Amino acid sequence: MTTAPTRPPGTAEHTVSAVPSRLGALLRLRELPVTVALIALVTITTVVNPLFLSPQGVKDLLLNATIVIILAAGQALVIITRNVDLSVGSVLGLVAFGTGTLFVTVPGIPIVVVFLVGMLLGALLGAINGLLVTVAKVPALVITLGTLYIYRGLNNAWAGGTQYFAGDRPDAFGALSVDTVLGFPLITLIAIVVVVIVAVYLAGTRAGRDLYAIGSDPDAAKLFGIPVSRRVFLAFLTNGVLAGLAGVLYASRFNSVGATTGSGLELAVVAAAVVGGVAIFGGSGSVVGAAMGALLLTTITSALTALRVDKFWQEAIVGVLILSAIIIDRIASVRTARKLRISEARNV
Amino acid sequence: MQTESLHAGDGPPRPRLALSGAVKAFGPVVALADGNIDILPGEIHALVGENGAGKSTLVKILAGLYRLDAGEFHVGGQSVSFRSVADSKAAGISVIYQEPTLFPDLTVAENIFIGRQPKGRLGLISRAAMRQAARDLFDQLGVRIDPNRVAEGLSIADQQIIEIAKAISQGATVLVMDEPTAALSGVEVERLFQVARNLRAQSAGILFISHRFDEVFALCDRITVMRDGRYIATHVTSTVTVDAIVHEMVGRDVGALFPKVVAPVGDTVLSVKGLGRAGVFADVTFDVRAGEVVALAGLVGAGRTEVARAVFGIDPYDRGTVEFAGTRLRPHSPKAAIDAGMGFVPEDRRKQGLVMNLSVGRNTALTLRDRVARFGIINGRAERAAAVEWSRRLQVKTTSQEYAVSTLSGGNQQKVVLAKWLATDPKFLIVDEPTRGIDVGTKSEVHRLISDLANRGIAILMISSELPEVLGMADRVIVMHEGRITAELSRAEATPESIMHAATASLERAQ
Amino acid sequence: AVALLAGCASDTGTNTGTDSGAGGGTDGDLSITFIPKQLNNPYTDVVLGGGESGSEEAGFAATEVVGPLEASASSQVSFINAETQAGTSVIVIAANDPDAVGPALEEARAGGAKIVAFDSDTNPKYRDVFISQVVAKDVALIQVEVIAEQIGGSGEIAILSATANATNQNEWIKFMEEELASNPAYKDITLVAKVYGDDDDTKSFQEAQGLMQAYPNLKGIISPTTVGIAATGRYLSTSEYKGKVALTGLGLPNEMRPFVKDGTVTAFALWDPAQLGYVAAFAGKALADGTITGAEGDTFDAGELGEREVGADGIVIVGPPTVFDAANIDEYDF
Amino acid sequence: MSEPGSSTTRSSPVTPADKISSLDTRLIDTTKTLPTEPKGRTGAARILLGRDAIMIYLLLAFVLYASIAIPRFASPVTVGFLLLDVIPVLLIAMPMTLVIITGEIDLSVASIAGLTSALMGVLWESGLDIGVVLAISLFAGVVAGAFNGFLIAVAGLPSLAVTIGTLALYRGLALVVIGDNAVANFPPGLTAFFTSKIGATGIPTVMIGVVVVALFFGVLLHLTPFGRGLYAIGFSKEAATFVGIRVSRAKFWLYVGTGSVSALAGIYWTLRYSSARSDNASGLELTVIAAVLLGGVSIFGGTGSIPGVIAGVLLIGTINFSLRLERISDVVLIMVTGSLLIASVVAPSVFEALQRWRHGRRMHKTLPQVPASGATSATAPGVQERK
Ligand SMILES: Nc1ncnc2c1ncn2[C@@H]1O[C@H](COP(=O)(O)OP(=O)(O)OP(=O)(O)O)[C@@H](O)[C@H]1O
Ligand SMILES: Nc1ncnc2c1ncn2[C@@H]1O[C@H](COP(=O)(O)OP(=O)(O)OP(=O)(O)O)[C@@H](O)[C@H]1O
Ligand SMILES: [Mg+2]
Ligand SMILES: [Mg+2]
Repeated sequence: MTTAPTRPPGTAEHTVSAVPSRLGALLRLRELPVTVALIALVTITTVVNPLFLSPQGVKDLLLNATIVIILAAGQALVIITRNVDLSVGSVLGLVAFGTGTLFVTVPGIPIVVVFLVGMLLGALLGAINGLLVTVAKVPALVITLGTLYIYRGLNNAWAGGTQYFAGDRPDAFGALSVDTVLGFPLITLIAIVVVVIVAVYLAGTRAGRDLYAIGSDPDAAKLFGIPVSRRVFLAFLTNGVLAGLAGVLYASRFNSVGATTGSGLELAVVAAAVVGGVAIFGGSGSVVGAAMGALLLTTITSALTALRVDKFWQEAIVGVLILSAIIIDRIASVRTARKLRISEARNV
Repeated sequence: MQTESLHAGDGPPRPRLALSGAVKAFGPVVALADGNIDILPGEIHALVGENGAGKSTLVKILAGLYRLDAGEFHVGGQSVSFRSVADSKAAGISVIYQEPTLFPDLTVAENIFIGRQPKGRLGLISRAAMRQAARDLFDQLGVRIDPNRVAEGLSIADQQIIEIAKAISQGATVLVMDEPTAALSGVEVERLFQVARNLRAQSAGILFISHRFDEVFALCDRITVMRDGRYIATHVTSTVTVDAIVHEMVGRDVGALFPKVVAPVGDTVLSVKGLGRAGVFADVTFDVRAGEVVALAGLVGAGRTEVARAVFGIDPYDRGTVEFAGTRLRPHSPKAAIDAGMGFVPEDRRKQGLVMNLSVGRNTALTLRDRVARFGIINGRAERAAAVEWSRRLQVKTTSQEYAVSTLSGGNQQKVVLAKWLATDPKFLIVDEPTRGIDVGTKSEVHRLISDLANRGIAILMISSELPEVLGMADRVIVMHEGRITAELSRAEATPESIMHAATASLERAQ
Repeated sequence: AVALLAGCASDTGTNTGTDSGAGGGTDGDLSITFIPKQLNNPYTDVVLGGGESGSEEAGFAATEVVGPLEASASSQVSFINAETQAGTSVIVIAANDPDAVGPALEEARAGGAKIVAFDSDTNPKYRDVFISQVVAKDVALIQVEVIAEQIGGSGEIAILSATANATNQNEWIKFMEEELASNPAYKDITLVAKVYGDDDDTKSFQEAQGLMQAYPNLKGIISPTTVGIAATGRYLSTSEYKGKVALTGLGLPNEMRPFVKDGTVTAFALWDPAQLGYVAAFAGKALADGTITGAEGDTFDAGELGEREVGADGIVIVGPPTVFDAANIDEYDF
Repeated sequence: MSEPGSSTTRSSPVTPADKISSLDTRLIDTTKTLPTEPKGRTGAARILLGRDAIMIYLLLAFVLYASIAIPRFASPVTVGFLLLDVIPVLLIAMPMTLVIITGEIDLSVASIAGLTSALMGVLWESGLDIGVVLAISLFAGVVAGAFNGFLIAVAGLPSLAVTIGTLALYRGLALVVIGDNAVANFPPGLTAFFTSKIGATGIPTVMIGVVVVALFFGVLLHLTPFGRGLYAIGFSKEAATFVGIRVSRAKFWLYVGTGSVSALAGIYWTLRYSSARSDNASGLELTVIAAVLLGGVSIFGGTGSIPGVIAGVLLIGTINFSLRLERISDVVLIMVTGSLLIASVVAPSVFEALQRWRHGRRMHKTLPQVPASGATSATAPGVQERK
């Protein structure tokens, strides 16, 4: 063998183009498209209908998004590990009905206790998902499709025709979704705190980074010694807690809770995460993106109404929006890949 | 210096790690029947054996990935029973697996430090510190890879380098490397050796697995031989010869490794003219004739695989033509290539060569889908018969055709790949690193096979990073460097010097 | 009527198979099955409560309640099929879609079953009689009247309905539109929008909210569906529009009580849902006995509600709507 | 090809020429001998013990149980009602099986059925001939499927995300097309045909068409080169490409398949219920996927079969109808469906774990001797062999 030249051929140019400009880094953010779309949407709608950004309008927008934001944050956590949780709508329903029941059966129960019980119930349901996925090692899509049905069935069996109404709950509880601080409704502030905590966990802790590694290549993660089962279980558990929190907040915000509360929410939540740039096969994306996705999807409904767009068009437009989000993300990643190829290409 | 550290002091040094009587079975398959190894501080210990001898299984036991069915395992004199990879890591064992374990979505730096990221303010991960640490590591290894880049799309060689960086950065007292050099070229191998010797000087124990004897003898202090899942013997390197080791591995004598018979050369089968793909390769022109073995040589990353992929239609190309048996081949269509009579044994067996979860039989018959069908309906019996027949001809070692091909050892997997292409009766076969990760016995079989195929009029394009293989097998050698052909050498002209010159030198033609 | 109203409301079991051979029936093996639009719906539960006590009084040997969990057009068909196969004598159905249940009902009739539609009609050719809450026009007019009064006779109003294809709601809306257009007293009122909350709490809530944004000058909302009016009430009571935008429609007193008390809603209307089920059971009995055929002018005894007459198109009217307001709402419990 | 029936291992039907077959003699004597090829499970045993077979036994057992335990169950009327109910799921499950085997998914199927239904309503009301209406509606399904196929196969977007998007888009288009109208006045002869039965068997006449569809996809998957390719794609796209399987093209056509069959299901739905509405078949996608997964198809791709899926669909349908006959609430049905789904994936892995555990115990029981023999060579492996 010939003696080594100072550096291997072919790796010479790598570092030169590698110092990224701040702008470049900003443009590569996966959250960018959804943010731009959101700003554009709000701007256009406000120009046409100034009432859209009235204090009440803003409050409504935030309130509408709050519950989906919390669900999307939890879902992002799960999707990043290359799993998915379709049972969130059912979990939310069960917890929301449980909240209603608590207030009625235990008069004068402190609101904090209700929150804790709701999140605990969510944690339990999430833990069941997590256990089935990690211990039995079966695909999450199947398991959570199963628990979607089972939890919904439990909700139906428990609630029957009973519904609890806003009037059954203390005013202070309902006030959480009415009162504002600096224009932000209280429950929205809760959602923001949740997103910040989860975001910091994902970006800044070793365990959080492990989730990305697991989603990126689960087999490699196992070989590498990352406690895959424990991390994935925790992701499901956390998602359950957040779905539980969302369930309690649902009961605060909306009028009635009963057997069908929250049904059909699962695909909307997954869609929010996807629109926000969370890769459906795990490994990349962020909760901030997912939260933006949730905000965008809920805002579009309000915007279309405010623009007096025929309501029959709304669902179709939501569909187009989801598709555009995926396509934009794809174009962006193809461009990055191409750039990478060009920057590392041989001079031929 | 190695001998010093081995024999210095009074009495034998205590092994860093010792495994004895290890047994590991997967259902009916006993992968490891009697595994023994001890690794001393400050030694590089080679583990050799045929494909399927149980080397990787032993490695995975050391890594804590598999639990022993029976046997004893001591680390630092203490009996241990690892329950997880984390236990093994905590005990100071760091492993580079045979298959790279990078996370494609994470950056290079994060891949190295995952689970041990340096922390900054508030106990959160400091990306800057992590990047800097990665740069320092790469400087130490003498390579330049952008730590900010995602791992997705890295070449196999770069991936392997990152694996090595990852392992050494863990500061382990025992470093286990399962065929780390299989994807590396001479330069990189040499650098890896340097790193290994440095670690040895710091009295780490290293277990090194390779099928290349030149490497084993150049690097290692002791050699342990395994056969059929059993421990055979351990030798101090200076006291044995290659032939003796090979004899122990195979259980018999192995004759000439490269039984090249020069076959009569026929008409041009493949004619590539001015082929180019922006940023990848340019101006590639060559012919391959019936009965001829043409080797495509060069360093890893020279673009040989890319050319082969374009010729076979996996990738598109921007310029030039590929003519097959006189007619122009439709670009970017493997099906067209196969229909015309081409076959392609790719370099990455696990990802490209085989559908790992599919059974041995189905894999073998996968290329015959259309041929075993009549009026569009597959004749299941013919399909099975063909699979059995070709497995038999290539002596694929498997208990059942129904087993997933992933349960076979590397060499047997490679035989399945070859079987599936030979079954199509190709006129032209591309073999990309056909003996990568394959033991001596099988290797010589594969060489014999290639040579025989050529004798029977099949044109062969062989890509290989092993010079002895190129020199032994090829009728003609085409050397590539940085995406261009830098030399075309006849069998007589091809020498290690002329090839290496063309492979490393720049554009002026070496002759 | 009030006695029944209060009495039945507490009895809201859904899946209870009441086996009461007693009562005044002629032959003891007649069976009746109620198929509501959807199970687990509070309004439905009140209706079914009336139905069950009616069927017991009328002398049915077996009473069943079956139905889908979600109110889609086709979801009732397989329930009808199962009843056909079970040989049920009377099927009482609130159709989610007037036509989708048609072929299945015809098969049931061919098997000898009598079909009573209630609450929401099927295509008339598929049933024997339809038990209607009230005269459709009366319901429509009451709601227009209430809203007109609350907004002072002029301004923009909107309608928030259930699903876009709900038969009964659409009929009421049609009458409302006609009345607004023809009655000079309403000439200053403009109907600016019709939106649909699909009888889903969340959706209705957001539709209400959307209306506020899209129509800043909106003075009032009519929501002729119990889910819609409650959700709208909740939105208004938690927003700055409380007390500024009037709301009326059809609602359950128990659901609407807080909104009436806090001033979001002044008045709303509804008939007695329990009576609906009650009369339907007696109509079914009369059909099964052969006392009536569903022809115009047929009369039958409806227990404590006295004698009822089948009107044009086989429609039986149960009773007038009641208007609930702060003064009387506490007298009702359903 | 030469005679496929010849059973001697020597002359494979695909042995192209003797030029390679003479290699084997040389190879055999150069290296160690091959262990004799054990047969594994024979064909019959494999079929009788496979995952699909279990599903079929389960179905048969349940039908038997229902016939005995549920009055009125065992009758042609049951067959008719039951089949009429499962037909849409059964139809869509066929191409869905193929899609999931390639490792993809299609969530937009129910929306395509809804869009088809809406289109039918509008076109029929506009006075077109019913034949033309059917043709256009079917074509719409083909286009909708092709659009999915384009985005997934050609543009390479993830199918789960894409079809969540088109789930909303197609349902939205259905609303745009027909709005809140419902069209009901289809030709009575035609709607009657869709609920008619074959003689006294109770089997709906349209089942003939369904059987044709099932046969088509069954043969396509199990007996054709295309089908072989699908399994390979499901496990590894890249490896499939290397053997000349046209991955994108195959996927594209599969989505055209789900699109067109969903359109058929939409047409069936419209005419069976004689009601064209925008919300027809909504929510059906999860039912179909649940049935397919219950039928033994792996969500990761690569495994599954049409007979298994048919058994899965029929099992859920039968349980459903039995519960209806017993007047047990749908609450129970959804819980049973959920539990079955989970059991169907958890059971095999529990079984496997059990086997591993038993194996482990056996190893530990039988092995004490092995280390003893190993110990001789292992006492000091480093020293002992130094010659
Ligand atoms: N000079 C270079 N600069 C940057 N990247 C390079 C260079 N040379 C090669 N690469 C990259 O390295 C990878 C490996 O290259 P390629 O597969 O062509 O190597 P090869 O000659 O086939 O070697 P082998 O088959 O031995 O791995 C490719 O992805 C290519 O883009
Ligand atoms: N997970 C498994 N299940 C079943 N059999 C296995 C498994 N892993 C390994 N084996 C079998 O165990 C034997 C030893 O395999 P191993 O990978 O240890 O060989 P090796 O010596 O590393 O070979 P190579 O040089 O080809 O890498 C082989 O026969 C292989 O087929
Ligand atoms: Mg190995
Ligand atoms: Mg290569």
